[in-house]
Amino acid sequence: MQTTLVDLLTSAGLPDPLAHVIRALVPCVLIIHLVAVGALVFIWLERKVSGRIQDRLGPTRVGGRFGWLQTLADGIKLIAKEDITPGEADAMLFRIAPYVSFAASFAAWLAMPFAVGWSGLDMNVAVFFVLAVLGLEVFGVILAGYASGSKWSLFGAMREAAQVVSYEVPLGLCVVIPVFICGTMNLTTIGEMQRGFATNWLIFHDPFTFCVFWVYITCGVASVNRAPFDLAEAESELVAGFHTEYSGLRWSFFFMAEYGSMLLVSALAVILFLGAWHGPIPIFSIGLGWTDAGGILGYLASLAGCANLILKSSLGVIVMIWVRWTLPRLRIDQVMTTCLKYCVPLASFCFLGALAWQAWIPNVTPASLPAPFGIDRAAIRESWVTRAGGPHATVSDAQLTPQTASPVPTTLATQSVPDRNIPVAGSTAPIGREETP
Amino acid sequence: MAASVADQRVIEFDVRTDEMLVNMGPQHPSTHGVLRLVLRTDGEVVSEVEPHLGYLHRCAEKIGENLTPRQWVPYTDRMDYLAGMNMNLGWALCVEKLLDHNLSDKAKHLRVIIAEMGRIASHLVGMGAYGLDLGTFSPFLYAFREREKILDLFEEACGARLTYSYLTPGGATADLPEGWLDKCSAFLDQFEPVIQEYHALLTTNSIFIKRTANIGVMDAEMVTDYGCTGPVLRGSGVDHDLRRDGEEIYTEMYENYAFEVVVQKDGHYPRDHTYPPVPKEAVLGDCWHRFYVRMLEVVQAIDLVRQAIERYRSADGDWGIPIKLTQKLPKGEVYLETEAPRGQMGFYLVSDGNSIPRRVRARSSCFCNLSVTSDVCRGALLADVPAIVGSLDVVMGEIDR
Amino acid sequence: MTLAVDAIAWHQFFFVMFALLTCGFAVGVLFSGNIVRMAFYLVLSLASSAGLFFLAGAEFVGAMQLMIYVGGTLVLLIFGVMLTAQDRFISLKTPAGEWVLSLIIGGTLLALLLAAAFRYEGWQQAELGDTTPTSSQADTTARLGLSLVGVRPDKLDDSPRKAGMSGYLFPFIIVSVHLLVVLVGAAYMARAKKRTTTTAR
Amino acid sequence: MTELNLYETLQAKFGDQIAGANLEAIGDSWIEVTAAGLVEVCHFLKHDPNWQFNLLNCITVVDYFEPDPKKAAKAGWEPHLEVVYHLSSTEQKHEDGTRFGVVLKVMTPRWKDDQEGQLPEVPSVASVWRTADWHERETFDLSGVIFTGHPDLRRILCPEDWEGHPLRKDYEMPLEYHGIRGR
Repeated sequence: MQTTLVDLLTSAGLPDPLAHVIRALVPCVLIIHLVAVGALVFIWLERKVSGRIQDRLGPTRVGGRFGWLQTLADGIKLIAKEDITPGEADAMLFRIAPYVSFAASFAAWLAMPFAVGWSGLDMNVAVFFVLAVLGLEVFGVILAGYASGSKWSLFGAMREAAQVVSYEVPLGLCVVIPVFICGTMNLTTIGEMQRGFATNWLIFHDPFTFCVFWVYITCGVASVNRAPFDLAEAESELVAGFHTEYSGLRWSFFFMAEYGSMLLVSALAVILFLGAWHGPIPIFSIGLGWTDAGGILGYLASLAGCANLILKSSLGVIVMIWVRWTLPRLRIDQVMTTCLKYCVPLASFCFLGALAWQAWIPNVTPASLPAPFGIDRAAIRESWVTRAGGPHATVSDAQLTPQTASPVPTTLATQSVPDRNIPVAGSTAPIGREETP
Repeated sequence: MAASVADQRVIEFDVRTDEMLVNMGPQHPSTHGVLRLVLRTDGEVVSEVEPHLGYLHRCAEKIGENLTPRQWVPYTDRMDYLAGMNMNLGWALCVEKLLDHNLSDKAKHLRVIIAEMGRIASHLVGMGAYGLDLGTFSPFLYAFREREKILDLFEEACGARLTYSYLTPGGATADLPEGWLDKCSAFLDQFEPVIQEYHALLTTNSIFIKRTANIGVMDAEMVTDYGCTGPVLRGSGVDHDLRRDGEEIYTEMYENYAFEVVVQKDGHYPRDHTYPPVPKEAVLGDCWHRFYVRMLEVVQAIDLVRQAIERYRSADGDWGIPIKLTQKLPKGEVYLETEAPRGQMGFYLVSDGNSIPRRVRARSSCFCNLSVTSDVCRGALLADVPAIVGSLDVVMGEIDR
Repeated sequence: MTLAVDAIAWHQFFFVMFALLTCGFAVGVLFSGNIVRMAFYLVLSLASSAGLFFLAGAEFVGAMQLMIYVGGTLVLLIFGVMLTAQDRFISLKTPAGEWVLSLIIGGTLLALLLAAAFRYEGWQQAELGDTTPTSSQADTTARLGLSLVGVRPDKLDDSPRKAGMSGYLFPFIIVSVHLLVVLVGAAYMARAKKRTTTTAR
Repeated sequence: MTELNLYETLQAKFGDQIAGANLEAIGDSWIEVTAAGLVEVCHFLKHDPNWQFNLLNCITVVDYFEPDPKKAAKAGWEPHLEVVYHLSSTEQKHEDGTRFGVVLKVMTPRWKDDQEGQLPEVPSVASVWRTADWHERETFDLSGVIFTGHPDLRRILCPEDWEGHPLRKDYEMPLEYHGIRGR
């Protein structure tokens, strides 16, 4: 029986409610650090990369050789700056808007796994939850634009809302394809399904997923308001769009929300298409065999997986920065036409294509490699139909859910993830709720 | 629980979108200067554009009525502050035409070198600023990196980087220093391949084409009717360039130079350099063509400077000693236009016999180019207005004088 | 050193918090004058009701509530509010007479609901003990997906011929077609009528 | 194609509307047109196939006025305003390809029937060239000449509520403008 964190704490003499609170706080603090430090690093990275693109150096002096403390200095300046509320503004909404925007972009991180078991809340509907919460971020922007009271911010807010709402459609379509290929919406399972060599990644699964990956990137960039789609703060026309009137800490919250959701979109892309925490060459799982050995080795393998994921999503963010500093901005109606006339049809065509591919050419990935969980995708699909169809289901419910390979409770192992029993393959467990220990 | 809105009749069934008077304030100060556009729009479609001028009005013409021509030279290069040299050249030629003062060949070739280098610098700013208007920041910095090298060369020649007062009536204030010509041709050699980068960055960039092709289209008749000149005129296919069909005193500077006017004649541009082809969406007279004419004029200017450098080396005579500060002007009047980077810059000098002229008038090219905005931007989208005004490449210093 | 109360019933604590938030903001919608604030309180109220769903372990329905209600309907609502509000902060005053009427109707409805609720014996003796959160790993989505597609997973052991048939496919299709018709109608009514553009001079 | 035969054709066509010319002046020669006939002459010059002056380069007003009486005596002309129109063509050129331009002048008294403050009036050519719209507004703004028939004559460079016309020789800078000290 795994010793959960709560038992550890209570055995150390802490009162039970305090232990629960601490257990809940651990993932939150870690995720806040990821988003905050991520924003800090990416703002510095953006200035460096844009400098390189424009044949100049970017910050070099603040805090050491490459000016890496520049963003911290900006942060402190922003905190020290006065938070002005314009006269005509609707004070209450004006103050709440940045927090709504930041909360939405931060909450989506709750469901993002960094390694098997390393996720805030290993939800069964993780992808759906992330998309739902991503949609909330547009509220912060609409309220900001509206409450600032100025004509310009209203323009910015209207454009932004129209764009983000219309880009959720193709985004949803693109995300559905990896979901039905892996048969589940649980990000950890999707990640685990891409174990093994790079050829096992979903992007190489079939030509349609490859094409839909690029459609996803375009829609992701558009729904996060970056690069050629950053209509909201089109300087030349609308001064600075919805956050013209903001200053100081409130403005930095919008900035953090933007970088947080930028990292989120690219992390989702990595998990869904680019083999989440698996490196191109599976050193840890097959080469050294650490992932399945428990204890410290399993922990190190998960750590390497987490580094893998963060590295890949940072590369995604760098590509977004690179695109931003080279391409001019699209007009609002061109943004809408790209969404409705190019992204949606393309995404739906790839959806049908992937569906057809999945139905007629299952299991193209080389069988030689140990498919994840010892069950290959075909088995999972049959289980859907056969189990539903009649009592003689071959694969029990429990097997469907992801096994945590490493039994040792890592700090992030969440209490809410029940201790899944690892049934011997093939044993039929009764249908319905599996017994909790 | 029916909430009673102030008056039921106010909200008619058909939701009436009332037009907003939106004030698109001063664009980036570094590029267009203090231009204010009042737009009447109902959200996205602009139904009326009204440019407001006069923020940079210094009444240089009134001051011209109290100074001798040579003293007024510094006022001319503060008009189009991005192409100071070409403004000085225009005023110098105007005074020389009145005085009937002809220059040695060497002075003429010196003026061609300086004027065409000024054109390159000015077009670089025009290109970079246009990128800014469309939202991309990098071309601006690439453009200024090259422009800085030209400003260094000008600083060596006349000591100033923006307001030169170098070409004065009678010639130039100083000869070109030693080794200046070699540095200049070295700059040109390394600059020519860089232009391909700008083409890749902007001209052939599909989003740039989407934002500029077939937008702000002006046919030849409308362009001449509004008095637009320079790249705006040639962008609409009118074959008119004062370096070839200008005044006698101006065209003899460019005599037996091999150069073709950059204008699209029956479908294609003069083609002795590798240029990107015209995209199929681009219509003659739209923003893209105006931008493309400027880019080709930079290449044309490079050729002119190279020819001028050889001629300057072998030419004889002095570099043009300026006329006396209080030179007596004959009674009479003279009007002369030169091909400045942004259009035809005209100077009108009326004198009644003493050294201070009776009236000095500067005809600004951007003044007429800007006057076309209210007609072109009617019905355009909000995001197209900066694209159209950016393609006219106006400088407020010259418009407001 | 254990606190006086040994274990805070987390489940109850969060349940009450979310319930209070939902009702609080719902009342906020009633009482606030400014129309934009009303819309914002509605957003918060529905979001906290989504929290209730998550608390009950039904993540799929919770995410659905977030995405469809808060992310979809309320974005349109706020769009509508912003587009039509003549002067930005139009404030709606409800006269006193209508307060009384609404209180009466609301009161009767509440009384009715409460009476019906407490007659259901399941709630009479809700013992405090059952505080373990329902496992969030029950594969809620698979069963929901199947029933939407027309297979009834909970009726699998019926007679073989009818095993698992008569899912919710038919009603689901009817509802979506109905929604499509409504949307097309709304788009048609709101189409921009050709206005003669005012010639400038 | 020279100024001479242009002057002759104009005289033949318009007779007394053309009030004279100075073809041998130092610098540019000009043709004087009466205010009444200005619009027809301009219309003819623009639309006539063998002249085609389709570019109105610039409109200027030169103020012939000498403040101190001593110099005024020997100035040789009595005070008046000259409205100067510079035209050129993108089609027609001289034989040697150089610019073929013409200068039209309209002489007007400094003040309308000599009352101080009544601005002189000249018919507007905005109907012929649309560029005249802004040029005439600027000339009105700086030199104080009213162009009758102009679609929207108001100040373009100076602020709307500015008094006086700066380019007049007898112009006095106001002491203060909205609290800003003038002199």
